[in-house]
Amino acid sequence: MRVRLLLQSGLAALALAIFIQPATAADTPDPAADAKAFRDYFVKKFPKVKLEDFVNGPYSLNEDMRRQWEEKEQFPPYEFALEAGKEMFATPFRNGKTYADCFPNGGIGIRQNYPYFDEKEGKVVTLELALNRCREANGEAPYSYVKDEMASLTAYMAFTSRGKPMDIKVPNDPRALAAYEDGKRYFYTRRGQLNFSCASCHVQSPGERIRAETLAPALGIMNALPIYRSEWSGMGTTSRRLVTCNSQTRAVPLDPQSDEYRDLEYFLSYMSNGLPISGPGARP
Amino acid sequence: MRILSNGWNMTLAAVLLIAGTMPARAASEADFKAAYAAAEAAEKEASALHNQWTTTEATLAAAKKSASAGDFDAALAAAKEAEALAKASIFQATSEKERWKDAVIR
Amino acid sequence: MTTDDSLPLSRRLVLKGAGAVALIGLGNLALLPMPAIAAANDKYPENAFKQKSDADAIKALYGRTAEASDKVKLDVPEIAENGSVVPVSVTTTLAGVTSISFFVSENPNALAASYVIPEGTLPHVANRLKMAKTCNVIAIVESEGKLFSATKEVKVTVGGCGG
Amino acid sequence: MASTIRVRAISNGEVTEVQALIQHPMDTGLVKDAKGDLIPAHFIQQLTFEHNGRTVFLADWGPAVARDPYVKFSFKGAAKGDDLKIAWVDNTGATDTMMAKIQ
Repeated sequence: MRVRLLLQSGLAALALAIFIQPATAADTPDPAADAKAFRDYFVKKFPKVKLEDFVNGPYSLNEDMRRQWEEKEQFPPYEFALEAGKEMFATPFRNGKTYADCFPNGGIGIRQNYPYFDEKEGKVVTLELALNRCREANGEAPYSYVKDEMASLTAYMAFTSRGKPMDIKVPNDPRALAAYEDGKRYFYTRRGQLNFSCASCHVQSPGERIRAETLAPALGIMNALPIYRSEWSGMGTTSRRLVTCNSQTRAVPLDPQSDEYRDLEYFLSYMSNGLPISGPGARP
Repeated sequence: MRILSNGWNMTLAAVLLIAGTMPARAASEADFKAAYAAAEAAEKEASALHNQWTTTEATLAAAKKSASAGDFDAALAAAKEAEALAKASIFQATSEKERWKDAVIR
Repeated sequence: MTTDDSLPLSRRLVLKGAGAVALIGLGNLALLPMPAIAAANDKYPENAFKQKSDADAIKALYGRTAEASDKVKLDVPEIAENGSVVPVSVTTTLAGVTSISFFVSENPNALAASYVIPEGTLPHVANRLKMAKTCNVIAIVESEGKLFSATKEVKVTVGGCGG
Repeated sequence: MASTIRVRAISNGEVTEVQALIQHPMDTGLVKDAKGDLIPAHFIQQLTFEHNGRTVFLADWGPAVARDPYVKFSFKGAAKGDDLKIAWVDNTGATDTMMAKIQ
């Protein structure tokens, strides 16, 4: 009986939705216009926050937490992951090659270009995916996307790009535009029993608190990854952050580096174009 | 501390939590099996839509646990609730198919 | 092992390196009601770390009670970013500081950390502590044989929307 | 194994400011792991800093000190280029020492 009641109320709401003037989603996605609107929204919402400071997430919006953060930054907890990453980056694989051979410019100072759209494959390639592909191409076992080894590598690569503006490209290729749009869809779609989308927290309520934590603005949210979270007392890759965000809204997470997550990272990174890379970061 | 409010969706989810239990007739294993199968089918559909809920999974597991302990009343109730949760997650996926565009920053 | 005879035989314990501590009679020992179990020796204060409440821990560590003093500047966050990493630091203008300790009143064991401040070391310490829940952080400074304290409450709760 | 101690000691001629970060779990013994068993207590108990054989700072720590512990203090009487010896011992008896140069 309860289930039928539910469906009736749902259908009523759906009917109502149709009468609302249908969203004027342009047919072909226009990333540049989206990015401009996205940025203007946050700059208008937080006029006092300097544009490049948005990459510091909650610390750009809360004074008390910023002080705690600045104090920690003197000797940050991600120091060990950074040094481990540097060492791993230099240690050759069994076949003598190193990560430097897989990446442009030897992997130094290139994090800001990831994720990029691979025209040959027709798919978005993120830094974490590229690192594991490099390992497999050189006969090494891939790392888990949510564990420390991957976080150390991406921490080091992010560190070598600190300060460089995020530079994500969406080529005028229908597949790239589709991937971008898929990421946008994921970002704004409500999920989980708590019925939140990424936007519910990071667009609608940045600066507000969920208990002890202050919500980070979506603008520049990718720039600080990977992050050392006091909550995990350990490093967190982009994949680990997306998986935990899902489970917090009681949605069953997808596999790390699945299409939706990579497209989401593609969309969100594009929104932060021009903002400096500040990874690896320390967060509550 | 402002609690995040998000309209009728929240009440929809809350209503589901207070799923009523079955009338007094003792549930048999067959009742449970049927309800469990229905719940699993709904959950499979939610999985196809990439929109499962962790609470559905937990309730399914609880149903199976009660069943193995022989408590079919509890197992049946849990299976019913799991089905309702799975159906709600399916409804969420379908209703959000277009509605997400309303939230996009323009 | 060079001995530090350059140090004036002041009223505090003369500190040696890893060697046995030579407890030289304190000038005004007679004045102190209790023998000065100054924390300024090298032995790990096992017993003090076992005490539950901050009062018992202070007594076990120093053998006497402290009086609040605004000369002890305790710097703690109003709301801890995360209970497992709470930056806490203390500095003081008091002279002749020999020991600084931190207590978290409602942790399973109140004493969190205790520092020996030898001659020539400045009386300020910063560290990161764990806090079980919202409660008082107490900093104790032992200056010229007397104890001074500062107390502040730190709010601690978990983060996230509890998925 | 690289040292677990990271130190930054900077002298301005008169006062040397020392910051140390140590890689250590600092387990309290009260936390359960994923399988539900208690993770045994494993924390640094004593950390000493020595300059020219003289202890300039000594820390007695309990399990309430944060994971990967950090401490900052300053002391007088050292000059650029001097050595600063850092050593810790934990409740299992494990130790690590390191010699740092004062910048």
